[in-house]
Amino acid sequence: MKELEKIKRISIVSILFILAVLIGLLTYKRPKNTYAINTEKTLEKITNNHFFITLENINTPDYVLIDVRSQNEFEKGHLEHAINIHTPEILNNSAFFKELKKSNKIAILYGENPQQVNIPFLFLYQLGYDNIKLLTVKNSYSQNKLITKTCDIEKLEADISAFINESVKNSKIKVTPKKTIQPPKKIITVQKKKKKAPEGGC
Amino acid sequence: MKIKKQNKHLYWNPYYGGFLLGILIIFTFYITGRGLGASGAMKSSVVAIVNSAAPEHAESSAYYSKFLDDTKSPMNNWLVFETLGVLIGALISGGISGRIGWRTQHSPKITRRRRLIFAFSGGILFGLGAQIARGCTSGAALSGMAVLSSGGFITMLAIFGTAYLFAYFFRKNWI
Amino acid sequence: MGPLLPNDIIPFEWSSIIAIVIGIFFGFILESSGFSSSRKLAGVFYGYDFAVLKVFFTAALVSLIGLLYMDYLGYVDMSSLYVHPTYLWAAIIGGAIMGIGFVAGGFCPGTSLCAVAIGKIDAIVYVIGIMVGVFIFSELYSVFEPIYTGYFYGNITLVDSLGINPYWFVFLFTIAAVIIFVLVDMIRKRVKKVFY
Amino acid sequence: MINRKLVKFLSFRYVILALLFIILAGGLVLLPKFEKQEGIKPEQLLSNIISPERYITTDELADRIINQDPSLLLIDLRDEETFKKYSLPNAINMPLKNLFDEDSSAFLNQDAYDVVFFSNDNFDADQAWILCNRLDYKNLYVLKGGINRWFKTIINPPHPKENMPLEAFKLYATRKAASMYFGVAYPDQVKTNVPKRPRPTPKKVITVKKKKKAPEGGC
Repeated sequence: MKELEKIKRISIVSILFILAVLIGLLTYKRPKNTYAINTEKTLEKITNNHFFITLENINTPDYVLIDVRSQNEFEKGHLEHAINIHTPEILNNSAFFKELKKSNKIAILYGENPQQVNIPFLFLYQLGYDNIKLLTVKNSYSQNKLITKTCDIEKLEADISAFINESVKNSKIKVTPKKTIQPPKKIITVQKKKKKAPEGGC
Repeated sequence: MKIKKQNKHLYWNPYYGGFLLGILIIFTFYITGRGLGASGAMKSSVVAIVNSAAPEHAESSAYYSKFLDDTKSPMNNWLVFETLGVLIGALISGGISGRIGWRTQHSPKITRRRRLIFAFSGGILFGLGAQIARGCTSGAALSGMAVLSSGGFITMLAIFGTAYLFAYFFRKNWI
Repeated sequence: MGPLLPNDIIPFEWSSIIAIVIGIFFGFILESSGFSSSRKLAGVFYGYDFAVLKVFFTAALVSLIGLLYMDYLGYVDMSSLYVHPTYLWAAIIGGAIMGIGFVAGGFCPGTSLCAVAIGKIDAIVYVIGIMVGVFIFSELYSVFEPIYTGYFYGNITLVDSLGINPYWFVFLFTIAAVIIFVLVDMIRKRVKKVFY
Repeated sequence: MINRKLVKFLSFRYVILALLFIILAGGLVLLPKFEKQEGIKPEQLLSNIISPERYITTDELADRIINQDPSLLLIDLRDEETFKKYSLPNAINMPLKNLFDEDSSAFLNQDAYDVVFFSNDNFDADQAWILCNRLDYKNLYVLKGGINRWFKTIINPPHPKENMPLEAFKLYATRKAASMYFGVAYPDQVKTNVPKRPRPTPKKVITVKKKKKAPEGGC
């Protein structure tokens, strides 16, 4: 078995292979901030338990208030000893959030209204900081003094169908209840042509 | 001429060959997302032959119709091109080391005819088995193992297992 | 970037040219590592030349390690690669028949093509045999249908079926392979030399 | 003599190669694990969610519904009974809990339609939008203010006072017309409400063939 003696080439090739792997590993820079949970888990978490907190019980010591509005709005008026982190700068001070998480303080985000806070809240949540809560509060100014009123989220304010029926009832002329034209039920053709699955086989 | 004659049987170090084959499989998966293959090409050629010989039979039978679509001929398939490449590659390598020549390689103990008969019957068995397991050694086993497919591992174990079991019966052909 | 063709990084027209290029390398490597001679192939079963085993396991390991590193570094996305489907009994029965065919014929389809390229008549007969085998299968498809389509477990990998960590599996597999190579060399020394 | 030394040297070289190989495979095990990164990069996601151009106003939406815009797809994220009580015409009910269910991904991950998320106000809608944007789904929109604003502006438009500019009156007129389309009747509708003969919308039956292109092949 002469060919077993010929080792020169196999050594060169294996060393090249190991070098390639080492270079790949050394030049590999771990992305600075990474997601901690994937989308299904996030969805499941945010729909099951609630992260809302009301104005009354925010003065316990290990709560840190964070204002997500912009700098000048923060100057105009903010809740006492709140820290201002404008939404676009969240990623820059992720060290601050990491340190918060280590000292397991709860960060309470608040802004002009809950909808505006929802964006940084969900973003931080996916990055793995699950020690955050959302202050359901609406801030407004009157004579440059901040008024914060608690408001609730996702509450249907008016029963629209009742309003429509009532308006139809009390309109004088007998209006044949115009069946709102239902355009044909939209059935959608879905061509998942984004990525051709690689067919294969022997 | 002497040198060419002398290194007719000088093959590569198997680890070197295995290494390059591994690199090639990585390259194939990286570029095309699929592994190598061989028996798929023979299947396409059989389908093409049957389709040209008896089109209506091919349409009706459950198995052929799976591979017939009128847009492109069954031969226009990734594996057929790859098999073409294999032939060319082997020709080049054979040419370099002077192994090209019409001959039948058989162990001195058995006759040429017996070797051809066994080759033919082995081919039939292999063709049958490759269709059932949807892959041959290079398609299912090698490419399957590269992506840790359990089907690939099972096929590889089955092939080498039974081959070792039945090696005793065919030993006169080889040793 | 993951598999380039399915992600349309390389336009799809290139796939057949790439196939030919890959085939050329495949044929070249197989032929030069000696797989065009059936007696060298059969050596793995009779102990006088374990080239098949060495090439096979080294190739599987190198590609596995390489793909796992590339998957870790994000160059390729393992989940979008083609995984051979697992039809349990089809794999076992098909593998058994192929095993016997391998021992009897001495070739597998890939290596038989290499042998055909360098003019081996038994390889040509072998390839015709494969075609006949395929023909038989497709004619008697109704007989093989239950095995062919039964016991389908999807395109699962060992990670799904055995629940193991792929990195550990590769590590143990490498150690096992090295041990096998050492054993195989010992066996080869003891077995009667066969010149082919 | 040389041969034996050569063999010893060769086997030594093989030992090194084998060791290198095992270390290489072992290296895989020692690599630090991290959660498989799903979706687009965080920096990219942040810049997407800050920009407000994902919002669609209620007037714009009403206009598109009235013109029966074929490429519009409304997804109601509220739960079952509020959806039954009232919802926008032709909206598909997909409570936020099962946003990523099997059949619902067919509606999200496609670029044939403009998908508009809406809920009571745009809290749940924003959350759904952020998750879908992370998965890089295309042309998704959120109804600004949700159903509450829809009620306040379209169904029951506030009557502009005298000192308001002309646009306010024009806006009120269009909104009132829109509300009529949506079924609200006004007492001062003197002339009989001539039923607006709807343009016969072409019967469009497109079947949902959600056939994930399975990798065929095999040998």
